[in-house]
Amino acid sequence: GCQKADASSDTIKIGGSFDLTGEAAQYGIATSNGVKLAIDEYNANGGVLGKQIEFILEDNKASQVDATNAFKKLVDNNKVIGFIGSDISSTTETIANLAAEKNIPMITPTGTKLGITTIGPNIFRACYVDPAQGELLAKFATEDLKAQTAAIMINSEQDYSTGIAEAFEAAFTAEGGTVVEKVNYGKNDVDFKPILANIKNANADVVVIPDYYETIATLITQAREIGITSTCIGGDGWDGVTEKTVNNPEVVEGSYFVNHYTVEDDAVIVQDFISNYKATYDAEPNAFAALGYDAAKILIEAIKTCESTEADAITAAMQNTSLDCVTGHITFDENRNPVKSVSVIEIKEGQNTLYKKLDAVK
Amino acid sequence: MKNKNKSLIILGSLLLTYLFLMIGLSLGMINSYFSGVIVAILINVIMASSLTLVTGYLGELVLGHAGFMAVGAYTSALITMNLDLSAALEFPIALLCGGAFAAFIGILIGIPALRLRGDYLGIITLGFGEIIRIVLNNLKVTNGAKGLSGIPSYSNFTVTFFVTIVIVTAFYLLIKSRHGRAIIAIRENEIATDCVGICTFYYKTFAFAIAAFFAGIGGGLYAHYLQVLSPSSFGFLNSIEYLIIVVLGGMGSLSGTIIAAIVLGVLNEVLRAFSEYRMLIYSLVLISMMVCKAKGITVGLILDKLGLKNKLKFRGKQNISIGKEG
Amino acid sequence: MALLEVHKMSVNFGGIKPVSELDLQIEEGELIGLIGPNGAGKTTVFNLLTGVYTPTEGSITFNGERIDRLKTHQIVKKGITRTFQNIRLFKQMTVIDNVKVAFNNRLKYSPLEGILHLPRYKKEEAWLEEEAMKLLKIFELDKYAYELSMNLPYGKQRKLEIARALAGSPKLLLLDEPAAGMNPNETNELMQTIKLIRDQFNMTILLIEHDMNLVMSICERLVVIDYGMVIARGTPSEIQNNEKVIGAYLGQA
Amino acid sequence: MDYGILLMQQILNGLHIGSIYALIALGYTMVYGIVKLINFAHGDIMMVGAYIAFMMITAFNLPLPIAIIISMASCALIGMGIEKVAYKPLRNAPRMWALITAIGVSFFLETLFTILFGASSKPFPTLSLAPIQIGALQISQIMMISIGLSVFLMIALELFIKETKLGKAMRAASEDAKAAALMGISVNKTISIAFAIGSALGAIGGILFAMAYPQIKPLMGVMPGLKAFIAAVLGGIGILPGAMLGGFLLGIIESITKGFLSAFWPDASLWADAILFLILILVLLLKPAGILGKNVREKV
Amino acid sequence: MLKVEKLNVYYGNIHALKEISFEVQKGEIVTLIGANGAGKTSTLQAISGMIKASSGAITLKGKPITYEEAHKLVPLGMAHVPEGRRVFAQMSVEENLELGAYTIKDKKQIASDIEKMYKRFPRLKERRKQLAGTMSGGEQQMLAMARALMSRPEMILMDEPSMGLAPILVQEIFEIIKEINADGTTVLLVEQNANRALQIAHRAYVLETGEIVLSGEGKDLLSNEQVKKAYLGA
Ligand SMILES: Nc1ncnc2c1ncn2[C@@H]1O[C@H](COP(=O)(O)OP(=O)(O)OP(=O)(O)O)[C@@H](O)[C@H]1O
Ligand SMILES: Nc1ncnc2c1ncn2[C@@H]1O[C@H](COP(=O)(O)OP(=O)(O)OP(=O)(O)O)[C@@H](O)[C@H]1O
Ligand SMILES: [Mg+2]
Ligand SMILES: [Mg+2]
Repeated sequence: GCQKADASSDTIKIGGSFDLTGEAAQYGIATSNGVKLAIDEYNANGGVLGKQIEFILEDNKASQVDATNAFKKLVDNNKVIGFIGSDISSTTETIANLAAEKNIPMITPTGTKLGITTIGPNIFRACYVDPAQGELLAKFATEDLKAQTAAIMINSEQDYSTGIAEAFEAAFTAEGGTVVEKVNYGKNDVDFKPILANIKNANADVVVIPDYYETIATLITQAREIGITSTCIGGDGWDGVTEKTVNNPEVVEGSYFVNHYTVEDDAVIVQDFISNYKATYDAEPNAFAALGYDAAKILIEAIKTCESTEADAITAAMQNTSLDCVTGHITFDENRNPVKSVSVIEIKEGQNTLYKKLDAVK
Repeated sequence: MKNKNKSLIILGSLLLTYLFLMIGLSLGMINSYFSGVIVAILINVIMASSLTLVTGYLGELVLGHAGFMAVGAYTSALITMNLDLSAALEFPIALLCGGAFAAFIGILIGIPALRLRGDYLGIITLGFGEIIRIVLNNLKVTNGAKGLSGIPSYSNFTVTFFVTIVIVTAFYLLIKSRHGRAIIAIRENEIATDCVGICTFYYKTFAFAIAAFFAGIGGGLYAHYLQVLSPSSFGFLNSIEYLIIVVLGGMGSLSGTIIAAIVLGVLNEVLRAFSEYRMLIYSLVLISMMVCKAKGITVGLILDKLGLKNKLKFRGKQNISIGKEG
Repeated sequence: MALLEVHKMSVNFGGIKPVSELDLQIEEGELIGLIGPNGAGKTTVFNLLTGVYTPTEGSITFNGERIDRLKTHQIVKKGITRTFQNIRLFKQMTVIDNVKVAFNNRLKYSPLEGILHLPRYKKEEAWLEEEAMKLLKIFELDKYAYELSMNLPYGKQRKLEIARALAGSPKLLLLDEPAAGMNPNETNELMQTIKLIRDQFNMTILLIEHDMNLVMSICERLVVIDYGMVIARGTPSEIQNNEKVIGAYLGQA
Repeated sequence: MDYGILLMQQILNGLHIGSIYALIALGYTMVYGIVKLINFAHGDIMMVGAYIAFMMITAFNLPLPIAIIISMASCALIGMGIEKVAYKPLRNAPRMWALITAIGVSFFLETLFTILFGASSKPFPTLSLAPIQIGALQISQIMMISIGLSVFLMIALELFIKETKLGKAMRAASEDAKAAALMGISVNKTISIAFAIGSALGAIGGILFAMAYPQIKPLMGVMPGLKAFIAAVLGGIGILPGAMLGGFLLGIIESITKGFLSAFWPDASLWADAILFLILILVLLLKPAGILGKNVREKV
Repeated sequence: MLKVEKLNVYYGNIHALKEISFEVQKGEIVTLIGANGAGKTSTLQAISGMIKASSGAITLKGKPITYEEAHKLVPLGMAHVPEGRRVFAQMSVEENLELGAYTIKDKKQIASDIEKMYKRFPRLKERRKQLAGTMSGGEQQMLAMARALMSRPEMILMDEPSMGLAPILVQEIFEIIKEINADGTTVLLVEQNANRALQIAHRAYVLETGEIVLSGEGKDLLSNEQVKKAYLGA
């Protein structure tokens, strides 16, 4: 239906769009659950600026056209004043173009592609960019794992994976290591044994696998099966992998990944988030959920601070964010990428345990 | 005489539609969301009507139509991103080049592929479509999996509206010409077509190239509407989407194709609010529409039954004869 | 020189040799019947003449040109058209469009002219409509012109096939069992039509038919084949009394 | 590096995934053979089979063989049900119509299972059978089961179709349903049986797939379904030995490009699917009816 | 044996059969003659269940079969040689014959019947392994006939069995029809070769645009002026 603009609306409308039914729906759903949790918590505490927050969620099934329509609908029909989304980089970038044009403050929880936030001064993100993770991993591999050789496995159809891999290679070489093997695979692959044979032969100190947990679970199981014993490391996409390997936890034992937060963090906000999320969705929150939660929090806090629903004011307030979040204390740099600490997670006895915390990198 | 009047009426109603929509747009009654949905639907109309030339009129199964769209989209986007001309100049150039390059690829693919028939052709076009996508995913100029961004936003409502009208009209007229008749004849009986002296291979390739040309233009509009491109938007499922429109529209019926594109486009938007349940409803609607179609239940028939065409005499089970082959 | 000259033509389908070393000559203007038992290879001869199959051996010369390696549509352009034993119409096209398709080679306008309705398109299409109607009239199909061809009864479909074959303005017309599925009365009518088109268009016709009444009364010459080979040639009366033909084909009447 | 060993290992890998493609392709072919329908939902039936087995094992604690049997039986029923509801009404319609319905069914199953079980993957309990080591080669036991099963089922089905009365009735019904009915063949029954067999095969394929790559999720059937379809075409659509051959070939081509070729050409796996499709295209251009397909010319 | 009452058939809006009624007694040969498109094929198809009657009643041996599915009629003793032959093109000649005997359980009987058919049509024996679709028109016609006989029907419907056959075989076919009739099979025959059909038929009906306009004994109709003029090409 076509509604008339209603300036004196009695709710504050925030829009969101994620892939809820497409090929990456599991990630989109987790992220949107995190967003919803945060908003529900605010509403339970009286909302913001004395009004309840109305979160309007639109599916985009990972399609750029659908993302466009969804965003325009939220802005034109629902008159949202801020936007959270999307999950994967392609739809996020599509929306960012529109958000910049329409000047709607926007924050993406998980859109990691480098160029997204520079599209407009009103585009923010809650996650770190791909290159940052790659650099961190390289540093960690050389300094903590004392690795001299590395093999990289790249999902060549995913910019998240290629982005981290490229940065890792550059940084790792700069630190004096050698990348002895690089193999590519596609996003739909399930049979990794052919490419793993090469990884096995390379016998590197570390194997870098920047991908998301579902692929990791399948991949690493096969890697161990054919006898690869190298330490495996990866990025935030790994969070959740332990759940997928409950039947054979030994395959991920001793792997490391960099993450936004750790369940072991005893900060109140983290522990509350974990218990509330479990209570609401009956599932473990992974990094996607945490980032969704934080993204919502950042946007709402900005509204609160500037005491306005006006776009420029919100944008300015977001730029000045300095907030304790589930994924750490967040401020933004001039490109609206978050500056926050990083947790290195070690998988021990099938659990994510904090190995160490790294300082915020830029 | 009758034909002239008819086309005048059609032309008039098109202009009226346009004016009506434009006025709505400028008065803010129709917002950018609706115009965006309309643009997306129009692009689907172009894609589906170009596909129906091959699938509906020529009768061949094509499962890689999105590949041609991708070729057109990337070509035209690269042109406008690299040319430094005024929009009014570079956009038409880009669209035509996109179409031409897609047609070129279409011929390149068509020449070997069209030696096959039926499901074999279907799978081979699927293969070529995927190859196109993989090439885009691995080329430097197309920026690989990261895709292109920063494409100028040229495909506004007016441009898309008129390009669509021109394309659909061209299709309509083409079908009514000797070339169109030859294409339909091939669908009906290839051997007989050969035996009346028509080089079936030439006309098949011709149909394929024309379809690819217009799909390329559709792709150009798409690129300049979304402003970003990534290879994953041109996968197998996208090709399937156009095929659904074509079949639902009645295969070899342009008006049907247009209606189906609109119905599915609107359905997609209406169902968006149902999130997880959206595809469930969509698929059920799809299945029931096809089943109804097969049982001969159409809007016309329902009107018939409601007595709007008066005769309500029920004649029991009828033998509805339909061609066996699609 | 003969219009059509077939010299030692054979074809082989993985062991089966439906036509072997067949010789055949047809002069311009003749009306010849090709008869023989079922499976003798008559239809296969038609398929070879029209390039649907390619002969494994031998030559076909038409109008002084070798045509045995040409593709079907090229042969049609040289002037041979045919009908089919199992009717092959463009079922979902109208009757008149069935004929119009066959005129395709005689039209010259380009796709662009067609789309833009340029003068040549208009001129040629108008001519086409007229010519197609003329042809349909000959076969009394004009009143069905805008019906779908698949809705015609069987006998009318056969006639439409002949009309379509004529639209290519052939020099040689091949008819495969044109009277099959017609009752004697309809067969008589068809005979008149065949005579008529031959006189009107001065056509050379080769026809396959099992209806002896038709064959004997309108063909000037008959060629009888069995197992892919010619077993007899001659006038209808000669053939009717040929012992070999009676034994293999006609039977004791 | 010993390339010979690598190549052998890759061929073995290829045979494994290939045998799963083959099983799914056999199911495809059963259905295609009788209704000439490219059953796009077949990959999803495979997913359904895997989920049912998963439930049997995790929720009801049933042993694997029983879970497999229940899963096959339920998939057979589901396949028959789908045929009745979604395909039967379109039996006399143009073939492409049924194709669209199949796509609809595919979307339906995918979404239904997403709603029921969530979009994210579930770890599937594997048999932890140690791989057999022969020299430098590793052979997993699941792989041997898959290969053995697909060869066995292919032979059994081929005999069924070629030699039994019911099999012949199926072929007749697929050519001309009305004429088949005139012989006293119940076309509906034959088609139901074909769908039941095809879907049960899909279920086995799904379970083997889930055991080899131990994650199941609602979209897991899409890719193997597509690959199986390609395999069926490669081998000659409608021909059972062709489907199996196509499946094995596809698996081997995939693993050789990704695992062996890439030792010489690092980007090979980027182009793996393109190479696969190119080979497919070349094969079809040389043999337009697939490797084992006979190009029967239409009698004019 | 067979009774058709007030049968109506529609194709969409085409009223192809209008209130047709006729009967075939046990042991008879009855023929339907009529021009192209008169509705002969439609009549046979409605009887054997290939198309659905819109209204009317058909009984076989006193049992109503109007809406019975086609495949259930074969066990009741009905066989149909359809128009256009409709052999199973991708199957061998022999397999086609085996399918003709689909409802027969006795394997020995099937084997001996196949031999019988081969004796009748030696051409089929020559080509027993050939795919039926590649056979010539006439050969397919023989096969269609033989296939229908394989079920040892009590009642056989034949739609232009002599179409496309060489004269010598046309004689043969009519001999066979007489033969099987003598063996006790009831025959409902549609023929364009009206002359021959009326000669062997006990009774005949003349169909014109979906209606029965004339009926009588075969011999009588043969000398009927109207029939002569319209169908016999006198
Ligand atoms: N493509 C083919 N493959 C195998 N055998 C074939 C093929 N085409 C024809 N034949 C065989 O060749 C022989 C001749 O067939 P053809 O159709 O030419 O016969 P015909 O003389 O037209 O007979 P009819 O009068 O029955 O139509 C037949 O025995 C047929 O089985
Ligand atoms: N499938 C169909 N769809 C539409 N109309 C049909 C169909 N089949 C037959 N008809 C029409 O029904 C009428 C009767 O046809 P039918 O085939 O029964 O005639 P027939 O007496 O067998 O003719 P013929 O001697 O040509 O075989 C004809 O007008 C025909 O055009
Ligand atoms: Mg013949
Ligand atoms: Mg008939």
